[in-house]
Formats: sequence, structure tokens, C-alpha cells
Amino acid sequence: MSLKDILTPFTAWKRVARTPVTVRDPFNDRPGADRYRGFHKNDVDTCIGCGTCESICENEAIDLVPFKDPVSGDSGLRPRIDYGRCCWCALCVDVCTTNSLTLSNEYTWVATDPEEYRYTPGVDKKSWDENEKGWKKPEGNYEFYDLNRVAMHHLHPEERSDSFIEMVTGYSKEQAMTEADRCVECGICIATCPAHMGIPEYIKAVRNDNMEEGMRVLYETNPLPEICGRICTHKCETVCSIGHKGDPLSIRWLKRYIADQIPSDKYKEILNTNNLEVNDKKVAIIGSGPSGLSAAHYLRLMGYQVTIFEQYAEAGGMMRYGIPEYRLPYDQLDKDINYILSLGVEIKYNTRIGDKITLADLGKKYDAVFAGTGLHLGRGTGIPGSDNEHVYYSTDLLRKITAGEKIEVADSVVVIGGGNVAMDITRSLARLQMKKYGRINIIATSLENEENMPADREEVVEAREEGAIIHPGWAPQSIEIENGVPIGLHVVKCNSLFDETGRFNPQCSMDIKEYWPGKMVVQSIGQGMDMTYLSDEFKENITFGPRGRVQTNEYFQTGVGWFFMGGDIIEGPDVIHGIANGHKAAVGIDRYIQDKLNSKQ
Amino acid sequence: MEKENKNIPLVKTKTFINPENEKRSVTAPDGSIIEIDPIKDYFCQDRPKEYKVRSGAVEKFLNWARAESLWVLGFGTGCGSIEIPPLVTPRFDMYRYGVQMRPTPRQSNVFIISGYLSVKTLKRAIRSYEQMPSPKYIIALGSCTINGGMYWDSYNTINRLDHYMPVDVYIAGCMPRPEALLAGFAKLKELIKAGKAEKANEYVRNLDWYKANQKKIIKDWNMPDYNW
Amino acid sequence: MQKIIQDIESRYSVSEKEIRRNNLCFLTIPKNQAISLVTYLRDYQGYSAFTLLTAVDWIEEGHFQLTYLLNNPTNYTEIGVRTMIERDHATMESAHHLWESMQTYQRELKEMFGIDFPGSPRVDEDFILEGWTDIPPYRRDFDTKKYAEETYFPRPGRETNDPAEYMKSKLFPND
Amino acid sequence: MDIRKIFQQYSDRTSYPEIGEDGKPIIDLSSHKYLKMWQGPQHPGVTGNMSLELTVCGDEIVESKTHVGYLHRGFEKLMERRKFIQCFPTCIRMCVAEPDPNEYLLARCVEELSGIEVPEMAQWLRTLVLEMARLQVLLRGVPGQGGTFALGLGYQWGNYIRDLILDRFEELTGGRVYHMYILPGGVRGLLPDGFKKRMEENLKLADEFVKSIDDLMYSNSVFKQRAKGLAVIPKEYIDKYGVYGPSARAAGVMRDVRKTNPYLKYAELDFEPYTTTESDVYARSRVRWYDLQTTIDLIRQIMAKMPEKGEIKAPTPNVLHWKIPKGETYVKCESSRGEYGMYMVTDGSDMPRRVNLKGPSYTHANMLLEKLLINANIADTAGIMVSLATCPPEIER
Repeated sequence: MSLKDILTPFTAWKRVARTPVTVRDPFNDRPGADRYRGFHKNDVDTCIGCGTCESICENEAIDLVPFKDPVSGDSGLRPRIDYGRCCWCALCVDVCTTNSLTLSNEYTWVATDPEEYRYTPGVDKKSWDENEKGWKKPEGNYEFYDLNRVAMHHLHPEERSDSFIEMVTGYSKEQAMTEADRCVECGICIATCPAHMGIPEYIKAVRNDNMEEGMRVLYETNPLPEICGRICTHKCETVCSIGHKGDPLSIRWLKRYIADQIPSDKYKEILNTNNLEVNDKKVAIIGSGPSGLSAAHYLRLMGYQVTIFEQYAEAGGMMRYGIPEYRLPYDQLDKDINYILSLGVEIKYNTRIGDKITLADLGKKYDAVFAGTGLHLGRGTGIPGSDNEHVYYSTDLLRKITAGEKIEVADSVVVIGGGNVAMDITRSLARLQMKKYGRINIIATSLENEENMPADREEVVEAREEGAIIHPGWAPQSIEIENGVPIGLHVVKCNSLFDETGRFNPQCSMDIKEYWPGKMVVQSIGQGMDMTYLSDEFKENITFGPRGRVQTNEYFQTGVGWFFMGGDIIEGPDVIHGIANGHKAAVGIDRYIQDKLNSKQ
Repeated sequence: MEKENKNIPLVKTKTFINPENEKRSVTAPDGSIIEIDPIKDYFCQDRPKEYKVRSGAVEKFLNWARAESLWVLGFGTGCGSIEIPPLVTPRFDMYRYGVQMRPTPRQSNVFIISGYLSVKTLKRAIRSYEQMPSPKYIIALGSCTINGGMYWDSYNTINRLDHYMPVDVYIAGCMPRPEALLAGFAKLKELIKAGKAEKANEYVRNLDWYKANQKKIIKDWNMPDYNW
Repeated sequence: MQKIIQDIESRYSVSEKEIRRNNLCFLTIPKNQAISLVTYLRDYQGYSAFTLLTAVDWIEEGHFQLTYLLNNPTNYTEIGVRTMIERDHATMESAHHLWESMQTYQRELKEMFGIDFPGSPRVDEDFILEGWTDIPPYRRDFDTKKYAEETYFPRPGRETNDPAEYMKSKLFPND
Repeated sequence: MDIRKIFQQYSDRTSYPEIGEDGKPIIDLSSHKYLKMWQGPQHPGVTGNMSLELTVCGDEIVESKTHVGYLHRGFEKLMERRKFIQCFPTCIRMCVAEPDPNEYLLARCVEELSGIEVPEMAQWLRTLVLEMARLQVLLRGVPGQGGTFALGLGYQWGNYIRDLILDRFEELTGGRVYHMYILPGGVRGLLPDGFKKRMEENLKLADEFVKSIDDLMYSNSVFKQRAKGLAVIPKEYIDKYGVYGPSARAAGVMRDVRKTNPYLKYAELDFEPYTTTESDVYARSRVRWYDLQTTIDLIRQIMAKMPEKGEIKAPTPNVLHWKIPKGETYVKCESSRGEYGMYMVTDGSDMPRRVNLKGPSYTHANMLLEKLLINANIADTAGIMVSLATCPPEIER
């Protein structure tokens, strides 16, 4: 022990003269840091109630409680947080699909009643709601799931522009697993899908590489997965919660992936439909489109004897005769249809109801009838020159292409219409032109401007890739006829389509004119329904709504008890509505028949 | 909220006796033999009594005095105790608010339950609490004391502190910052001055209910029911 | 690392080996050889520091995996010696004579997994738990959530909705 | 009466109690020579919520048993029923004083078992956070040693600077104590603007603190008298009892994972851990004091060497259903107390099969402390415990 050891500690005295470091007012002087993880805030208008915050919370601190009525894409639920559980890890903020959930930098909450510590941020007003600082999801490449979808491989425009082979190649296993991994299993999409398919469930099956399970999930609500996996309008993807920050999941391609993996001879085994029961009740179905097939499938599973009446030589309706082969190859179409037929569904081809057999005959012979006759009639523009024989309807042309009939495609074509069917015919004719002339000269025009074109975006992009010219925002005025054949189309600039009240009322600048030459003009501005089989005796009992659509109850039952209708003539037009209608109608038919049986007893 | 079910009869649990608490006779240095029954001799087993509120200004003065000298028991029962050192050191300096740490329950009147309580600690916490002189208060920190917090599914930590001990003030956070703790003390002062920090008396009134809850989870109850 | 593994393989029946990094590998050894191998590694191969002993419950296969992790303080490598023991009446030879710290690990395993180490000092004393009467908590068949809910009653008043189910009940209840 | 003579009379502390045939002391409580007493869990002199069962003879300990488990939450069990990402908030609470090594180890285990590479920038930030964590622990721990010998002043100074470091943590990570900063794949944010400048100001204060604590504590005759020669760990105990980190380095054995198995960016940093051979409480405390300087220096080096911008997180699978193939690994890092390791077993599901955390306190507080306390004074127990830096939540998890 030296003297130094005794003296040096006294150097501490020199601190006496220092300024004190004590925080004077600890309640106000020290707001949390900019990134502080304090109490929760939620922007309830942005929040969609997807519940990812709930599923990542390791403490089960988050409940989803009703906030408003659900709408498509918003569950109407909002997270309520239990501060008896929360640990302020902010994983809920980082995982939030809409970035609506954040933390403020407020951190003081003292209470005497422990029941107080449960609140719904954004709904229950708190003093920190307006607090701008606090934890937000870190910027930059910081994500808990991949925001970019796995790109689907398309055939190159040069490869595809002269042939009808399928242009989308489908996912490989690895791609499908990666894509399926992005799903957060919120289930928001289910309500938006018309068929209410178990989307998160089958995506989970992809993730677990359990295709058989995936197949069973698919067939619970959708008996045409190969078809839907290719041409579905995928409304589900528009509400996908991942889509708020990044690309929505490729739900459609994942569905196709599952169906593609299972060979058709395995279907019955996997779906356990080898020995279906048969009862003595019979149901007739008019039309073998998506709604007809769907109804037939579910009715058959319930044990009914089902007969389909099809006016053409092959089954599939619009899926076969309306959709070009490059989008939906016939072998895949047949795969789904043949499975349904193999369940014991009888089909009568080339049988048009209304000709030899009337609806009344069916009503007598069968316990119930379902009509899914679709929209097969082309709708005309009515402009001068449109009555020329070389001015075509797209539906007719598409049907002819499918049936293999020869089409005299001209070396220059104008298509009127900006919907998906217009794109289909544009691209089909382009392929035919390429085959015949080695070059493409086709113009499609639509009333709607570029942003509002009714066709799917990718359809327009692909059509352009293939060489078609798309001119949106023009109103057709007249078709120039020379020597009995059309030679071109006069159009004027169209500015707006709807007036303030939302009525269809196109406004055009008549002085901005354009003329597009074309030796063939195709009208593709919508389709109409052929309801000639509905004779007057039925029309009495059936109510018609706007635009000539039949009014049905929620089970698609018409005023005539045994007669059900569905598909494009009721809702849509698209495949998935047809499938959903068919399924629902099958349930309705089952109830109707069972009720009748019960009342007899 | 649980007023109606507070009449649960006292559960008789099997009483374990630690070897050092067993009855024994010892020989004193002078050769005489002394019988010792530690449970009886070392603990007071009487039921606790409610604190009687004095009248008017006297009580008001006493409450003011109590509120301005909160002596905290230095027992870090869980993670929350890591934020106590900043409080006793210059940055936040809680001495200026009349709050200070004491090493023994006999000198303290505030017990900070700093977060989760494992069953093993709960037993010690109850003993410490009961040894504190009345009037006494409990401040509970963090989620864990409210509804289990992080450890809601753990087999060894309690979920709701108010089932076992009476809590006057809760502070949210995991863990609450020193500033939040100071706010908690301010709230407690407010309550004491208003004469509303009555939880210790509630504990006495509902002693049987609390004891039943405590005995339900403390498997080896080797101490008297009440010791102070 | 390879050299040591080859050397061990020539002396002991290694049924499985997993080389994780160039300084960490795991070897599976029959139960009766495990302590012998650990001793060998300590005394002849320089693995004189003992890092940890723990168990993994492979309830599906009906055995516990014991892992003795040894550290070589000179070349800074680690070897994990794994051995499988029967889950029913699990016992293992005690290794407390090799390292003083071993008895704490064995006490913990006895308490948390119910694996007995006959002869290990204080192995039957309570270590972490106090008055525990249920099955040892680290076993996979012990459900901690169920136990916690039954014993410590969580605060009532919580209810939650699944978004998909809620939307179904509100938007299309009949489907 | 010469007091010195009385002390000399009892100075040979090994003479009692008698050692039995099994090598253990024979302690007959009824002889009135011995008293059994508990230190903790409610005691200001224990490091956290743990207790010692001491048998004393006079004021001298003849036998001690450590009792832990007051903070047992069953983390390893809880993590078996949590997804990998959900393990993080749980895991960091395993050591309250220094949570960041927990985050790092868990993230490293997950990354190693699933084969994820962490971006450069994230590695630097991780290194920074780990060193900051060490700094804040040491700022409390170094003067805390004085506190156990009734020298509380340094503790007041140290805690103030520690609080400033916590402010920097708050700025960087959003949390004061539990940072939740390191996640599998990377970290949760870049340095805020002006961080380095503010950090440098704090480090200057820390520099000054290092100097003044040397004057106040290490040159203090009272501290020297009490700490020197107390609880010497012989060199052969290092492996036998499992002694790590500063405690081992005080005995002349180099144990520092940063140096022996460099992880993150430590290989690129220039530092030399201090070793000495006295191995008593004073030496262990002194090693920590040198560690404090090393850490301050390391933080300066890291801030100088780290890039300004960069990716902070590698892409990971969707954390909500992240499955990791079957495997097992052991990852370690250097905490302020010594080697801190995590052993993880996965079985191909989205939750770990088993996680086992191995901290130095586990061996320090149990067998080693029990051994070292024998023949020490009751008044010295706190000093010995703090010198071993026992952290109860890490022992029982």
C-alpha cells in the first residue's frame, strides 16, 4: 500500500464543480428516439385486416376485431392489441402487408386497472395517434417475404406469333415453391373469388409439395382446374394482400401448377371418385360450358344421373369455341372435361334444345334442368357498313377457328373492340395472317383509353409484342365499303365514356379523325345470349332484369321451380363465375329435389 | 371483476416442512435443553389486520407524508429490474422524488414487481410483501404482470399478478423505461394522496381468496399462511 | 479435423457423422462407448474443455439424444459426441469425474428431461424448479401452453376472428 | 488486547471444519459452531435474482450451495413451439443485461442451418451492436465491482455513461434494453444521421471514465486490500470447472472467441485481449477494465471501417412459414462474461427442435462459485459473484 493509493481516490472531488447530468423533467424532456418502438398506431383506412400481424405475433397479443362490414379485399377486421402480452418487438409492423401498422415513440402508460391495456389502434383514440415519429418498417431491401413474383416464362413473340401452341410454359417445381412461399395465408382472396376457392390451402399444398392434397382442395370448389389455371380472370390476385406493397401472388399459375402435376389417370384415385353412388333422380344440363360442367360434376358427386345437352360436336362451350388454343390448349381442356364425363355424366352432342327437344320436354323427363347456355351471339356496332357480309362477329370467327373451318383472312384487318375477346380474335387472326402472308397487319381499336381498356393488361401487351397494333380511345364511325367488300374504318377521337351520373354516354371530338384501312372488319364489342329455347310459356314465370338477364334466387333457381340457370347469361362473363354458378346451382338443385322428396313423404 | 368468486374456500395443501423448520430440541451452551418449533417460534401466524383510516386532516397529512417518501424494496424479481439502476443513478435520480431503494422489506412500503414472476420467485415475493409494514403498495411493471406477456405460455411463470398479489399501479411496456417508471411513481403518489391506494387492505379482506390462488400453484407450501 | 475423425472411426463405431464447419463436427456413437470416447478426446486429443451437455427429445423415434460438446483450446475446434438413449427409464452413465462442471448439467437434465445419471453428486436435488410434480417439462410430450392455461388462467375478455372465416360469415354465409 | 493476535489465531482458515473421508467437510449444525444462512434472492448483494445457501463459521463460509431457478421461464421449451422468427423476441430476454449476443447467436444458427449469407453492411452493424452491448455492460460491471466493496461512486458515473450508450441503442435499434436489431439475414436498419458523431462524444466520456475509475478504484487502497488475493482461480480450474472470458484471461489463459474463432468482422479489427496471471478478484476486474478500453477502441475502429451504405438484409424465405432442413449446429460468440454459445437442432419443420443456450454464468455461478466461496468472508460473497459476472437469467433460462 503506497501513499498514492490513499491519495488518488480523492481526485474524484474534482467532479464537484461539474454541471449535473440529471434530466430535469423526465416526463417531457425525453421523447422517444425517431425509431423508438412505442405504442401502436394503425391507419385503419389503409389496413385491410389481413391478420398477418396476428399470425407473426409470438405472444398472441393481437386479436382481430370487427371494425366495419367486410368488402372484397378488406376483411373489415382490425387488430386489437393486448398490452398484457405485447413485447414491442415490432415484428407486426415489419410484416404488415399494407404498411398501415406502425409504432409511435410514446412510451408512458400508467393505469390502475389492468383491463385498460387492450385497445384497437386507430379506432380507439389515443394521444399518440398523430405522433409522426416511431418505428416504421425499415426502408430498403428489407422484407419478410418476397415482394416480386416469380416471372412466368412466355414463348418469345417470334416463336408464338405464327402458331397456336400454348404460349405460357407453366412453373417448374422450384418456381412454384418459391412463388407459393410468398403467400401469407391471410385468406382475403377467398371472398373475392366467385367460387370461393380455398386459395391459401392449395398454395400451402404447393409449398409442402403435396399435390394430391392440393388437387383435393381444388376440386372442392372448382372441377376445371386446368382450365381455370390458364384463363381465369384471377380476381383473387387483385385483392392479394401482398399486392399492396409488391406483386400479388400468381394464384392462377399456382393452380395450374397443381393440376399440371397430376396425370389424368390418377384423378379418380386421388379424388376418391372411383365408385360413386347413383340414385334414381335425373338432372338435365343444357350446355357444356364451365357452369354446365361444374353443375354436372357436383350433381354427379351427389349421386344424381346427369345428362348434358351440347349444341356443338364437342364439349366445353365458350372455353373451346371462344378461347384460342394458344391460351388454352385443347388437350388440357379435354383433360378436365373427360374427367367429369368419366364420372358417369352422359353427354349428347349436336343436340340443341329448342329444335327437336324443347325445354318443356326436358322438364317432364328430368327432375331438374340447369341451363348454362352462355353468350354465343355476336353483338354488332350498328354503324354504317356493318351489315356487310365481310364484316364479321368475333364469336363466329373464333368458333370457326376451333372447328377447323377455313377462314379467308385478309392481309389487312381491323378489329373493333378492346375487351379480352377482341384481343383473342386479334391475336388469332394475326397468327393466321403470319401463316398465310408471313407478316402481320392488324389494328384493334377500342372506345376506352389505354388505362381503361377492359382487356387484361397482359393481353394487350402480348398482342403488341406479337405485332398487332392497338389504338385505344377511338370511336368507330363507319365502315368504308368498295365493291361490296370493306376497305377501311373511319374513327373519331373518343374523350370520355360515361357522364357524371355514370351513364354510358361517349363524348367524342368529331374533328379528330382517323382512317384505318382493312379488307376485313371484325366486330368484337360484346356478346349476346341466345334464349330462343325459352318459349313463351316459361317467360311468364321468369322475371327478367336489366339488359335482358334472367332473375334467379341465390341458388340460381328461376321462377319455374325445376329450372335453374347460370353462367355467363346470369353473371360474368368469365369462367370462374360460371363454375361458381354451376356449383351453387347444383346445391340448389339438390335442395330442391330433396325438399320435393320430403314433402311427398 | 372477480368480486363474485372471491369466496373460494381455503384449499388445504400438503405442507412440506424444510429440515431446518422441523421441531427439535437443542442443548444450550449451559447444558439446558430447549425445545424449538421454528414455524411457531420464528413466524407470527396471526391474520393480518386492515389499516384503519384516521379521520380528516390527520389522515391527509399522513398520506402526504407517505406519498413523499416511497421506499422501494430492492428485490429485482424479473427483467424489469435492469431499469432500476438508471433510476438510482444521476441521470434520472429518483431520490429527488422521495423514492429510494431499501435492502429489506421491513423498511420498505413499495414493492416493484419488475416483470414476470416464476412460481419460485412468487413464493419469495409473497413472503417479502407480507413482511412489509402497512400501508404498502405494489407497482407492477410490464406486460408480464398484466396478462403473462412474453411468457404467457410458459409453465413456470404466472400470467395475472392480480390473482396472487394486490396491485396498485400498472405500467405498460416491455420493459418500461425509467421515465415510465417515474410516471408510475407519480401516479402512485397521486393515488396515495387521494387515499385511493387501498389495495393492501383489499388483500387483507380477500386473504382467503388470494391464499387459495397462491396455494394452487405453489406446490411446496412450506411456510405459514401469513408471516410478517 | 478429418484426421481426428478418421482416428476416432478406427477406434469407435461411429454410426453417423456430420461436419458442420471446418471447426465443428458431430459424431454419433453407441451409448456404451460415449463416455469412453469423451474421455479419449479429453485425454489424448486435446479436447480438454467441456462446452455443454444437453439432450434432444426425439419422441417419434422413442429416444433421447445426448450431445457432449467438447472444445479444443489449442486449435479451437469442437466435436459434438452424440449418443442415443432409450426414452423409457432413461439413464446414462455419469461423467462427473471428468469435469467438475458436468454435475450441474446432469442435474439439469435429470430435472428437465428425467434422464438419470446414477452416481452424479446432488443429481436428485431440485435445480431450477421447485416442487415440480408434472412430467419433466423439456420432454416433448409436455404441453406447456396447455399447462399454463390450466394453471395460470389468462385474463379473459379476448376474442379473435379469422379474416377468411369472418368474411365468409358476413359475405357468403350459405356457400 | 492486541486485535491482530486474535485474527492471527484464526488466520489458518483451512483448519476447520474437519474434512471427512469423502473429501467433504463435516458440518454438524447442532454443534452451534455453524450457522446456515441464505443470501438472496431478496438481497442487494447478489447479482440478480438468485440465492446462495451459505454455511458459515463465524463470518467465514465453510460450505455454499447456489440456488437458481427464480428466473426460469423455460425459454428452450417456449422456442420449441415458436416459429424461427418468433423465437427472436423470446430469445433476447435470456440475458437481460446483454441481450444482443442472444440475437446474434440465434440469427447465426438459423442462417447457418439454412445457408444464408449476410450482407457486408449488416455484418459491420452486427459487430457494432455487439461491441456497444459489451460497452454498456462493462460500464456498469466494472464500477459495479467497486460497489460490492462499498465504493458506490464509480457505479454512479458508469451508469450515466451507460445510459448515454442506451440512448445510442435507442436511436439505432428502437429499443433501450431489448433491441431486436439482429434478425436472420441481416439487421433492422442503417445508422441514423449523425450517429457516429454522437457516439464519438459518448466514447470521449467513456475514455475519461476509464481514467477516473482507475484513480478511484484500482488505485484505491481499500479496494486493493479487499480484492487482491481474494477468490483465486487456479489455472487448472479453467477446463475443470469451465471458466471463460475475462475470468479465464485473468488466470493467464487466453479465452476470447473474438480472437480464437473470429466471427463477423473481428478478423479485420485490430485488438489484443488483455491477460494477466494473478487470477484474483482484482485481476478479473482489471481485465474487464482493459476490456472496456478495447471495446471503446473497437467501436471507433468499426465506425471508421464500416461502409456508409449497403444492403442490410439478405432475402429470406417468407418468415411466416420458414422451414429449415434437419441439422444441428453450435455457434458461439464472446459476451462480456465469456464464451456464449447456442446449440440448435432442427428437424425440417418451421420450429426449432431444440435450442440450448450455454453461457459462462452456468458454470461460473454453480460449481465454480460454490468452490470459490469456501473460506471467504460473508462480506466478500458479493465481490466474488460480481467478479465472475454471474447472470442468473442466463443460467436457468
